Amino acid sequence: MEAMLADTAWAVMLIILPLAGGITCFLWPTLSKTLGLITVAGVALSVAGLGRQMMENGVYRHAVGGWGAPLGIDLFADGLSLLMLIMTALVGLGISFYSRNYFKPQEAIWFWPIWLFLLAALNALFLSADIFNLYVTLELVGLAAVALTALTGHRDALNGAMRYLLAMLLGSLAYLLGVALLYHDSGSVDIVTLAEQVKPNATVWAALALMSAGLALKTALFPLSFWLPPAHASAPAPVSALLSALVVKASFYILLRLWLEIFGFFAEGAATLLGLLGMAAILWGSLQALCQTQVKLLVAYSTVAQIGYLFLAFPLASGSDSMIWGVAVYLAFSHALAKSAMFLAAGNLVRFGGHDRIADLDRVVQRLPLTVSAFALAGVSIMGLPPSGGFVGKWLLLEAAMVQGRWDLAAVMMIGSLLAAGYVFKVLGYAFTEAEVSHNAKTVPASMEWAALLLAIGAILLGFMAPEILSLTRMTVSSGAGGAAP
Amino acid sequence: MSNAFLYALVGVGLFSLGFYALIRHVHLLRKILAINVMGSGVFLVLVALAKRTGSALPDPVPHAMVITGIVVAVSATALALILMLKLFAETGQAALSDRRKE
Amino acid sequence: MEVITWLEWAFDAVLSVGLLWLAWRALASPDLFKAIVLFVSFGLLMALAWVRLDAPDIALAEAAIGAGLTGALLLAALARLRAIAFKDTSVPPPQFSKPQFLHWLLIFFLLWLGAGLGYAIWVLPPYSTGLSVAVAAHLDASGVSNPVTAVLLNFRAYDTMLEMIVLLMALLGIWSLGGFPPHTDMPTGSVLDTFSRLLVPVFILVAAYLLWIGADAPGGAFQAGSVLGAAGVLLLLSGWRPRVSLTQWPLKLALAAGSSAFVIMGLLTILYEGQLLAYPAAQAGMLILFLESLATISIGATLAALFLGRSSDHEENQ
Amino acid sequence: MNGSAWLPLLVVASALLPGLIIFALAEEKVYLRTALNLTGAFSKLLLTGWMLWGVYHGYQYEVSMPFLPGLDLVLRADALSLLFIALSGILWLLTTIYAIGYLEGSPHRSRFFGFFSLCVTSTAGVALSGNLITFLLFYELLTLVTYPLVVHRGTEAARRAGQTYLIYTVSGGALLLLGTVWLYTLTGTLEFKPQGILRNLSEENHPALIAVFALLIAGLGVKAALVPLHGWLPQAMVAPAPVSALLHAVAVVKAGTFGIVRVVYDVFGVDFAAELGVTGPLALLAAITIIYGSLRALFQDDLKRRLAFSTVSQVSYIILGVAIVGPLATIGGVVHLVHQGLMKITLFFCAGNLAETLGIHKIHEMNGVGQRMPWTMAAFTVGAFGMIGAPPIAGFVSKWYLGLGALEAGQHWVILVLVGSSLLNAAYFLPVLHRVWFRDPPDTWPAERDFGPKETAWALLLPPVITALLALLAGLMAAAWFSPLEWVRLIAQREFYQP
Amino acid sequence: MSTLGLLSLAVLWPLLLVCLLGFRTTRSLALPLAPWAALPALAASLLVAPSEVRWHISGILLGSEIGLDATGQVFLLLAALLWAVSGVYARAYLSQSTRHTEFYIFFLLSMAGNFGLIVAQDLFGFYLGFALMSFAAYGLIIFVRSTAALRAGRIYIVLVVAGELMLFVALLMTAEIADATTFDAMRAGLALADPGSRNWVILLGVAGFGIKAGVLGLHVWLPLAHPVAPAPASAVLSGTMIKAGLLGWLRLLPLGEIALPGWGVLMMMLGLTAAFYGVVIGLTQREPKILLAYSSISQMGVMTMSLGLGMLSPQAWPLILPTIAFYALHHGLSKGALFLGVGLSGGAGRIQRRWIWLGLWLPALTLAGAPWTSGMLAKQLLKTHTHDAPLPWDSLLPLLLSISALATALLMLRLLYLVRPAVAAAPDLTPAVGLTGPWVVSLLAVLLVPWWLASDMPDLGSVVIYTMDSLWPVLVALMVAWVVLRLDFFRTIQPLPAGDVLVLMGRGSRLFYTLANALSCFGVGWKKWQMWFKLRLTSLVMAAKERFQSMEDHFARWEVAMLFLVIVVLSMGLLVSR
Repeated sequence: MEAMLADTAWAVMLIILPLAGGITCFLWPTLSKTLGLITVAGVALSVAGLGRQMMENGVYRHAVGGWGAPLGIDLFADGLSLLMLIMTALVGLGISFYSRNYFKPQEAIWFWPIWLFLLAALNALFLSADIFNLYVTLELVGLAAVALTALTGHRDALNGAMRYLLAMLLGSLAYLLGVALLYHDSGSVDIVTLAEQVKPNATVWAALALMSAGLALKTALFPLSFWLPPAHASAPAPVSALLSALVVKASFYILLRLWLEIFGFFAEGAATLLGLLGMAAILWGSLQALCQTQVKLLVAYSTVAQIGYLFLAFPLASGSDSMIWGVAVYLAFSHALAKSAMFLAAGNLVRFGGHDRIADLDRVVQRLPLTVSAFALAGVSIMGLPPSGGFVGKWLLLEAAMVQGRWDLAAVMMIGSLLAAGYVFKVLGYAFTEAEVSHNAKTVPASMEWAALLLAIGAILLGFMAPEILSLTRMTVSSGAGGAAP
Repeated sequence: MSNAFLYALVGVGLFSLGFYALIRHVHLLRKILAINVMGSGVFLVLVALAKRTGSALPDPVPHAMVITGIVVAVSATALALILMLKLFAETGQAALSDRRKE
Repeated sequence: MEVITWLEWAFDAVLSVGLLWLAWRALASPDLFKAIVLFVSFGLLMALAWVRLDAPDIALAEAAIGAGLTGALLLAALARLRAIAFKDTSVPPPQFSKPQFLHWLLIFFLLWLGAGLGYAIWVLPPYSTGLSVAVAAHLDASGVSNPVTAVLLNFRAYDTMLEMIVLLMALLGIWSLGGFPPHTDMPTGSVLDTFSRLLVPVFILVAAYLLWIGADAPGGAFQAGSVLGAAGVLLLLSGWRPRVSLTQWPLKLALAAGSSAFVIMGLLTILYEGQLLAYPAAQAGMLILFLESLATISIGATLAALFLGRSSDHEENQ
Repeated sequence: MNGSAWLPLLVVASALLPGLIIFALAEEKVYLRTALNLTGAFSKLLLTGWMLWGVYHGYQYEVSMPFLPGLDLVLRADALSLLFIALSGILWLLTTIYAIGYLEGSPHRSRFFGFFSLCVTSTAGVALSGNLITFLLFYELLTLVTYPLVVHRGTEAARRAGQTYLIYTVSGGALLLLGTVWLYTLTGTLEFKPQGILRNLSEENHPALIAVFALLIAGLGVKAALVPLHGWLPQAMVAPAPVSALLHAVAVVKAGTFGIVRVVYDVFGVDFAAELGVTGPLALLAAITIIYGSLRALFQDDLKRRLAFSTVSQVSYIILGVAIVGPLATIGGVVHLVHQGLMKITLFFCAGNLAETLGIHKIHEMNGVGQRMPWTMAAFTVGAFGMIGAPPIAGFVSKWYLGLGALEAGQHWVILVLVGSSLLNAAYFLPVLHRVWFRDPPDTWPAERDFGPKETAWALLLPPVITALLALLAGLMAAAWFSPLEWVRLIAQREFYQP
Repeated sequence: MSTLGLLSLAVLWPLLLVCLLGFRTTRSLALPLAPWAALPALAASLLVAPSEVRWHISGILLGSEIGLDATGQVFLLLAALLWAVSGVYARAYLSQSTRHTEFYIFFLLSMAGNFGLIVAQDLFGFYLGFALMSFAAYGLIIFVRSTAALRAGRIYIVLVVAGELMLFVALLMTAEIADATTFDAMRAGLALADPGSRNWVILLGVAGFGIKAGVLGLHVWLPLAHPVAPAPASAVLSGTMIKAGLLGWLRLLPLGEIALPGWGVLMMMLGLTAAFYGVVIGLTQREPKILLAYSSISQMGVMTMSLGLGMLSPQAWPLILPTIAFYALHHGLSKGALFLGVGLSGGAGRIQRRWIWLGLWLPALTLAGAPWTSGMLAKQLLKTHTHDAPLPWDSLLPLLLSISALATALLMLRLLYLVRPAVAAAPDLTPAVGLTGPWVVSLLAVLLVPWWLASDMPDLGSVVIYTMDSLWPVLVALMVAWVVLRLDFFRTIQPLPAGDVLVLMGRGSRLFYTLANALSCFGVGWKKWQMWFKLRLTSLVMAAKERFQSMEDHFARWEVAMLFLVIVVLSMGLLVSR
């Protein structure tokens, strides 16, 4: 059993399993609910298997079709991608558990297949080492996300979905043009070979500009974040959790991978630009979140702000070693857990109250204690207060900023966390109010509340597992294939 | 050999033209058209530059990429059209509503 | 390298100008119907361009899917748009969005972008073999002789698998939104009826031929599938509706055939070969053909199903 | 390192466990909740006693857990932390008893006691933290956990008070975080060592160290209610009495001052801080707070707001004692930490009793309340005289040492501050006492609840009387071996001024 | 019973009674015992032989010393006698009042404080006793609850708090200089200290204790407090509490160790002016208790003068100290008797009023220093020590002393005139035996105790008794009184308002009040401004929110966003290329 477990290609299972699950759910919609959960659990197990495998023999590499890198497509998993996979699996589990009884039957039959295809696409994306393959996975992720956003068919859901689709298509086309330029400049689409052959010349600069802009548009970096709030706020709760926690991180991960391997060495100017936009995102997102009167819009704008934190890693990385990427991924992980918990909690609030106006969140603390504590714990991680993962991420970013003397970044981070406290407690403040229950409260099934709470607790516990996770992120190609880095 | 660059430049032209139309036009159908034109432009760049192999046979990999691209483009267009129709049925106009509903 | 004669130069120049002009007209024409027709003609011109660039496979795909099918989709959408529009008096959206000063700024920036990209392409080395050498080297091991099919179905089979999923996903998305709104079918004229009756078998024959020839010459799953899809569309447009029982199991199986074939093939190759989608050298050609045929069926079914109104089983669960 | 090194963890757990269980308890399970609370309080006292005995005999209790690469969470029990733990232990027990009586029949008690125990957990954590990162963790936890207590009433005023409380404390926490990270980048370690860790740093990053000091003090100053940052304290008085008693007399305010003591002594080292020239401005700031707090208290008509402003000024005695470099002043400052806790909590308990039994909130309603509630008012009088610094009560002892320390350090202006503040204390406490004892009571009280023969419920009467007695004993028995003064002398001699 | 036990019992017994009075159940048991609370102290003063033995008790604050030295014994005797007599007197005096428990609580607390500070030999015990006595006396002063009483109480408490703080600083500086807490060590340390800080200590000490001792300028509370306090309270207040200030001087100031010429002259001048000033203001008074208050101020002036003498000639200090103690005893007893007597006078029966009036003659004469009375003895003792004063004073002082004796005699006659039997001031007061008994005992004490004490005073024997020297002031005073009675012009003089200097201070306090309400109106202004600012802030925030909202809408428009995308691509490309 041990041997069989050790050598099965867990990475491939990560992709094949959800695809198979998706197709079977499409064919037999009646059992899609149980089948979906089983598939996601299977995915989680295979991520664990892959993790154990990588612990022993370091970076994982799999040549699809047996043709090897430049010609065929390679699957590649190092510390960063493993962390993203774990994140996807965990958040996926939480969301699947939540949406078992969130959707109406006629919505559920479409939700599960599309969600499983999305999961497969995400896993493929985090494992892929080929930029054209990344385009296809990115496209699949985008289409699935749009389909899910528009699932309810309400007016603003459709509007948000349409706006999201156009932005997504535009981003993909820009990215594809960049791929084309890169391919025709260095003759290969595989990241490893590209890393060796790319020399800074006009074509590569154009490719970098196009790809970064495309991916930034898909990650909703500040000036290009126009599509995120309406899409995430109007989508059904589990879908908006999916979007904020995973889909947005996918395009960020690709940008990070490109920067780490190919562009990082000669793109200081672009890195500072991304840093600037990141800072603007933190301030703008937080201020907008403060002005919102609806919970889901507030949480959506908070995503725009927190993404700004991730982009701060770019200016810092150009200075020091690649440790900063580990921090960025760690921050992405903690934000994913916290934000998905927040959106699920917001979903509970909307279902219970029938509306999500913050001012009328009356007496919620008594009736939905678990949901409010989930929202609070997630808020703690978003604000970056100590016990949580968010704090550890913020601490490491701050430390890196101070070592490099980047006082502007430190100041923006501080203001960001203060504003974050502002909008989190704005919601919590109203939850304690005394007003009588004025609406027909629908009871919220316990499993939905527990899903949100478990994700939030995960975000907090992440803070205590920081040393192991950060040592994981150091296991990259540079650290050699043999043995996981200490 | 030089017509590869000619067509590549045409591709870039189409890309920019589509981009301009995507931004300027309000009607969603026109935007979808613009997206398709941009797609064709990118595919043109991909295939045109593939001709620079010096031998009669061009580089097949970009061709495969473009075929995949076309299929993806058609599925995206289909989804965009259905979204547009649903939006039109709901809001009575085939355009992105910018008003923020309080 | 033969010297390109000035005749080809003239043709290329005319073709390029034509392409740009057609695209511009399609995008700028005030009437939607005219825009769509111009777009279809632009698609055909693109097919011509692919031929000039020695890309016959793409030309076929472009003609069938790019011009044909997308055009049909657009026209169907426009028809439904007009049907709904008559019902309520929605105000037609303004042609161009305000404000004007933005307009000039945009043009300036786009020109700058175009110039920058043009320069980026211009500085590319005139000769670069890219992966063509590697493909040629492994062509015989791939089980097919047409390099494009080899890349599509063997070297980068993983991309194609994902692409099939994309197609299925798009369909799922459309059906989750209730599919194309039902179109009040006009009584089909006798000409269309007899014409479609005649043409459908020819379509099927052509599709089969394309599928078979794909191994050695331009053709292959996608082109065959799109021809099959076109046949389906023609039938649907001429008022034919599949029997309800047909839209149950068989349709869904057909739709999922291509992607599940790839998935099952992936599982098998993992178990036996240890590498995802690594066909055993001997049966590579046979396996590719099997995959291609199933892919053709599902592509055809999917492209046709796009036109099918609300999917039948969808109604049962209502 | 014998003896169970796990004691610090047990102390923190003894407060955490009941809290978590209480959260899950239904509202009507009163007895189980009371039992849990009391067992938690008693077990904490026992463990503290055990550790006191242990530390007295030189044992070392330390437990650590990896938290950040290169930084661990460390819980260490040294003499200073035990002083604070003992104080919070005793007062938690009394306040729990008081809260049980006070909140009889009011809604959300499970939630209240849950957060109450969590608040004590974080105070214990603050006290026992062995390095600045652990301190920061529990310090921020304290903010989070006290917010629901401040807004417990749920009224609009409570919400607004909670809002201001958050704005102050969260921004304070942010400053503290900034300072800590900067310090970490400068020194590479955040451990609390008796003579501080900054001695060997080279010359040129002295200005950076001064800036770090300013950040840390600003961060801690919010909770220690130094002048510009004290705005939240009077507004947080809208919270129920046990909250304002334990939180604003012991837990929150003391956490800030305790932090400042740690920073000045165990991070910078008091001589190095003097060398840097930061202790002078700190002393000045503390003096300004003392005078300002008392002045503002003079004009408050609401009893709890007057007590709050008096807390603002009294707490700065501790900082003044710490800022005056010298063993005697330190002893005065640190012992005032305990004395002020005892006296102030008595006053808040009495204020709570008045509000609960007679519905009195304003001072002008307090005429002749001495006849109606003699024992509560006796405790109030003891507390008030203690605040003024009249001899038999503990306040005198700490003021005496502060004075001696100031003279010994040659800072004569401190005497003026002490005298001025005592005058102001008298000016705002004596009229209240006069009104209580020498004015005749109105015929009906605003919201009188009769408790039969005794003036108020046992649970409400016992705690203030006990704390008043403790304050009296801490004053009278100051020279005895078990008094807080002796323990602070041990701290000063063992930790702050090692030869 | 060991001396330590007796001494501590003297202090603890009243405190125990207070506790018992506190509990409702044990109140009935403690009430009858309360008047006799001073007996243990009386026994202690009589039985305990004064000695240098000190007992260290770590129980009081930071460890204090208890012991009874010679001066301590005299003060203890005086205090015990007065507290005992007025305790019993109060029992009858308050028999019909309902709040006697409240009175006894404060009475016993100040009694305990008084005994405590006498017995304490170190600064903690002393300061504790002093504070307890001062704060408890407030309860006695405002017992009547009249507006005058409350005003007197307010002024008293302000001065007491000021005094406490001055004392706190003085003791603090001495403890720091001498690095010790017992008085003897402190005095020695102070003597060796540098003049700068020593002057500070002396100034604060003199002022701090001066408030209690009624030094000129700080005496304003005395004439206000005495008339309003119940008779036994004012007797004790004037008799022993004021002496506590004097005892404080004796303990704190480094008398006898070093010569303090400057301070000496100052104290002498203060003393003398107070002596005459008190009499002049006292004469104009119509209220007997205010008159007695002013007489106390003048007598305390004499003691301050003798203290100044001690400062000038330290070598004579061992002799001057007992004289001051004796003088304090004499003044305390007679003043106490006078106050109790005045409390009795004006009663219903005419014959009884005559007897009481005659009885009052005795303390009045002793106070005036008539021959064969303790007053004469005290003044003579003082005169003998004026010889070794420095040059200008050795001749001037005896003369001034006799003039002050004359003045006091005049004052006493004025008093007797005011309390003459013809006036029936308090018709409802029937002087029962409960009142007259303790008064008579106090009269006997005035007669006998000083002599008994004088017999075992070591250097008393050497004093030559000049009967003539002490007679002429009384005779002259009688003549002057007779002449004035004849001219009868006294009735026209309007009495100066009690607490004369206070009138000036009144204006000062008005200033303080204006300052206070200026501050308050500033406060109100501040609050108004704050409200305005908050309003402004919220409207600003709302406007900012609208701006943000519209900007966000604007940014979210498709065209603008796409423009941003193009700009980002271009800038990215440009930035990289550099």
